[in-house]
Amino acid sequence: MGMTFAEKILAKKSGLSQVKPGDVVTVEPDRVMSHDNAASIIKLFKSIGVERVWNADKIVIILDHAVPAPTDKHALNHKEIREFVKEQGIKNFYDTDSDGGVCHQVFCEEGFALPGHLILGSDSHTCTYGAFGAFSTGIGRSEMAAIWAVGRIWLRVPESIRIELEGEFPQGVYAKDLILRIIGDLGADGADYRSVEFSGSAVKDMSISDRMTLCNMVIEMGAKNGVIEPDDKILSYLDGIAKSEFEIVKADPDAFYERVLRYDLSKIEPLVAKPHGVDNVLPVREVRGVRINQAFIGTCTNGRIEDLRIAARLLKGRRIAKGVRLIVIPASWRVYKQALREGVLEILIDSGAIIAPPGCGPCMGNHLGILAPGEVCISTANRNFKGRMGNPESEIYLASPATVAVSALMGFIADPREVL
Amino acid sequence: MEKIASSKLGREVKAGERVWLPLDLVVIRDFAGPNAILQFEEITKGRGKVFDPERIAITFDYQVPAKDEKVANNQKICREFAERQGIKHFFDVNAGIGQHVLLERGLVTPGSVIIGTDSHMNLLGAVESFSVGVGNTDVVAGFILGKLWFRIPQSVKMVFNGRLSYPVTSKDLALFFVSEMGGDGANYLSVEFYGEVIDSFSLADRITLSSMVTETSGKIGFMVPNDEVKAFLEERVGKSVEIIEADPDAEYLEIREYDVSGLEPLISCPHVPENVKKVRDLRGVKVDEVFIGSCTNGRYEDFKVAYDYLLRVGKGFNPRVRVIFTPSTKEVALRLLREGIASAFVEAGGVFTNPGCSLCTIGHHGILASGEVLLSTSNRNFQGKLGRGSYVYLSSPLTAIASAITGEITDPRDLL
Amino acid sequence: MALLRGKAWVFGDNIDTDLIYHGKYLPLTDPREMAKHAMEYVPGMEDFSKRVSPGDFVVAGRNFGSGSSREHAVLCLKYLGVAGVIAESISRIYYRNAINNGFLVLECPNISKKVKTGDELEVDPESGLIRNLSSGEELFAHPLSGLEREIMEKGGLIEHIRSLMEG
Amino acid sequence: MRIKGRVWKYGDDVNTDVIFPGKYTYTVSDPNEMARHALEDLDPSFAKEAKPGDVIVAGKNFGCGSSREQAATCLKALGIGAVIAKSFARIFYRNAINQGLPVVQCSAIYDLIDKGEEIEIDLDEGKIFSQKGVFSFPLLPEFVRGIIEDGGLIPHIRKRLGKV
Repeated sequence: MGMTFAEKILAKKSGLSQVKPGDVVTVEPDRVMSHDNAASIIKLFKSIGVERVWNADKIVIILDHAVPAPTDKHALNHKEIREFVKEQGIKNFYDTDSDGGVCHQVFCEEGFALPGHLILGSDSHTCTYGAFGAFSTGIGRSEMAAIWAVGRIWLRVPESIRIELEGEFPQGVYAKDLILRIIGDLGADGADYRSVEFSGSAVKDMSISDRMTLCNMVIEMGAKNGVIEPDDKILSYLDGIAKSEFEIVKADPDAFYERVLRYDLSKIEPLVAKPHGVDNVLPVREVRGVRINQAFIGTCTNGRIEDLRIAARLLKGRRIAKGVRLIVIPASWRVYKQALREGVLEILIDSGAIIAPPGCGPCMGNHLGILAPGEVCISTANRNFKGRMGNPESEIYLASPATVAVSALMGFIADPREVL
Repeated sequence: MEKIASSKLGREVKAGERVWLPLDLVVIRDFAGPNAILQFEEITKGRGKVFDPERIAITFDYQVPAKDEKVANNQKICREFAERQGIKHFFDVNAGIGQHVLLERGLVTPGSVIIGTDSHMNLLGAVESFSVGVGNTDVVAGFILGKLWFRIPQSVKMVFNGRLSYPVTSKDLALFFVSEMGGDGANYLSVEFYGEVIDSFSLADRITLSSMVTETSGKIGFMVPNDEVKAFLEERVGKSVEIIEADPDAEYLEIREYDVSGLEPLISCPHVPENVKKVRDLRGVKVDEVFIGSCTNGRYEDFKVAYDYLLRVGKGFNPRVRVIFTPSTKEVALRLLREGIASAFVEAGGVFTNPGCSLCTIGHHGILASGEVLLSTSNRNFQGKLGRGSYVYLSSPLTAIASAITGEITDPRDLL
Repeated sequence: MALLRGKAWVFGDNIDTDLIYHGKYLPLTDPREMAKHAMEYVPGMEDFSKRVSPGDFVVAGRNFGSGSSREHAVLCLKYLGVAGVIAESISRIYYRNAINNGFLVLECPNISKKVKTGDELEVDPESGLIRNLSSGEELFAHPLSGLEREIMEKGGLIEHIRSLMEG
Repeated sequence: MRIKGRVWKYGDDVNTDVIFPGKYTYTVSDPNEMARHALEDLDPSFAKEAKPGDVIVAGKNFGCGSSREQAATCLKALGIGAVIAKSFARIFYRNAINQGLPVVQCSAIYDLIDKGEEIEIDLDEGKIFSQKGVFSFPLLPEFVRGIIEDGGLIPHIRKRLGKV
């Protein structure tokens, strides 16, 4: 009997010839990733009583949640992490200087996200690395501390869902709209515990950035991981930057899927997720005219150069609406430098935007653009939960960079096709 | 000082008098502004109008974009107030440091009287504006009455002759001034700066010096604009401006003259600005973070001089050091981007942030952990200001950039 | 203005606004909340707000209140019940803010050397006479000027404006 | 292991931001203080009034969102006995177990039980006892119950490594 991607990789990593959904396997990850929460993982790790981490080369730490530190507590966290990586010889450490950025973006740019690798991260959006054919998923702090100590974790083999994508996006429609459509259809728990495989001819045409946007958001429908079979595009991207060897793992053609869904990209239109649920999805045209106070372009979902270019194209030579703050945070310093070289940052600042240093920014309410009660933000991030951006009485709409940029221009939620 | 007050009141005013002066501009920021608004609303029972919406300005620079819910709410209070009162001089979180924005937008002229909720309002003395930092209660009085009580300060005259030689900058002179005066040496005094050195100073140099008058508790530090500064003002204001010159027989509490040709790079050590030493005497002190920016050293020229130095030395930053650059305003940021300066800082390993007060206020862009050391081009190094248990040194952008390259406090002459 | 009596808390020179009231608490708007953080950053005085009693005086060396224009640095002491600050010199913005909030500030040469923490002081704000009841020594502060006293007696600048508006 | 307490009832998709807001994740680390913010943005009365042993009964997809373990830690610190939900988001599920907070998947009870009712859960038998009847739920695997009984993953590993 054929195996899905998840079954195959979990069988391989646990040394079994066959596994099925529901089985529990014990595996050693190829790589683990943590961000600022490494500080508390360090404390938990120390409480276990083990002196050295299981494998310093397999641990990656990238500071991004509150950088540069906005308070002395954040500063202390960072300092403790710096001391720990030094003491343990963890070389894969990205500090708050201009080598870093949002952990998932940096992890991929630096060639840690590799086909056939099993990667665990103490962040829910670790699932992003599926864009490179990795099995990657988020875990909690205690569990990460346990892996640092013993190098192993138990995982339940998930059921799998396949999503086949065909057709081409109409103008003004992007991967973000597609993943919002899918989450809207399946619901916030529609893929709970599942492995989601994206396939079909349209996937081949997608940029790596788009693939990352898709895999990044599978957690918003509860999925354990999302994955796209690596192709030449991925292999040539990894050529020269891959941090270690890898072997592509593919699903068998006769694997069993709990569900198979098909989407025709030409039928997708610009969408938003309304407050306070990611699956609360509506066409942009149905919420057109909702006044906004803030627009945010950035995060691990949509902070890449492709996203900034889309915004710059729409905003070039124009001014954002009075009364709107547009905050743009490139996902990494690599993206920042690229945008700087291309003149993208200049165009954005000219239009009235604020460019903040790469990191998570206001995405989970830490700093750099927190909302006041009653304020509305349209954001390219991945969550619009109540209070997510720091204030329970504010509202967050999620959309593509194009929809966010156009809304900033208008001062209210607007469809990007209006100005294209 | 007496001349400005006299011209405002149409009679001769002498130092020591308490007078109510009419205000040309009342400025609030995201810091203390909301308190003033709430007080204003309470006194006027929510129905009051400000004395003149054209003479009020609102700037956001303290923790921009909003760092937390309270800041977000405070900014919202200001935005709604601006809307309600029809305040046109409103600058949101993308504009930059208030005083600098006002200067760039042509809202400051010689002889104007300005109050604002920022202790470094007085840096506008660099263009002969009598601008002072006040608390929110004073602002409420300003909102309602359009005037405020002042004790006309006595004046001291500082004459700096000679020539500063590269890499000694106006910041080193400012630190020299602070150490000569002491932390309260100019308390309640107006300081007038003269001499060859001042004449040669650019606007940026002047701002650096005048902003540090606050650190001697001085009320204001005036400099008579030279042709370059006058041209800048006229371009920005859009009409000719009149320079004020003190009378030859004006009375000064004290006149001090210095030849500062031999001045060396200076540094202020924790935890008070007046604790000034020679940079070379502190060589080797390890730094964890370097900050270039603030209302004192956040102008284009401050970054340009650091950039030129960086190119000349031809090395990146020490990887152990976090180096943070914050332009004072959007205008400065754009120029740094266009000229490739921002890019060079980032390529060298630095962090380039959005305009604002950044690492000069608690709550943004690189607060320190206990035991860490910051070398900053800002104006204050009070204990714990930027993180409990941390140490802050103050220096010029050149000393800062040299130290960012080596990872320890470095005299900028050492790498040339 | 009546005679005041209270215990002295003696601080050194350059007690800046971050030591009196740290910048990170600036978003607070309730003065009773502010009071809890008064002097928190002065080493060894982290729990000042718990130890001080209403009517006590803050005594300091030179340059008290230098730094920020934050009015919180006045309000936190005022709402803690501190009767006033007597320092060898007081930074100008702090001085203004105090007067504007009806909070007593006096400048008195050598006070920080002549008074020990715990000494009982009797202060006459009108004349500036300060009696150290514990040592028996008398000190003279600069008395407040007419305009400042007027504002103080009204209870602060806001009340002063109110009376101007009504009058 | 048996748990007895009153019911707090909530709906579907109770996410990690309403259980423990992101703004506290790096600034609040003391368990007692964490407990005070539990469910703050959903039900401010919860943290004030919940008593040790009380049980949360929720709809589907409890704990969706972030991987922040504090979402489980804050409930544990408050003394919450268990969370019963129609379904759990997977990272929360793991985090809860790793914190020694029992998680019980049971749909049948949701429509029948009301806020404030007393219930008793027997983790080893897979049963919930209430005035409305007895409900069964699938037993957790034995090694998972072992983690919960040891008080969470860290104590469990310490025990296994002989570091207790």
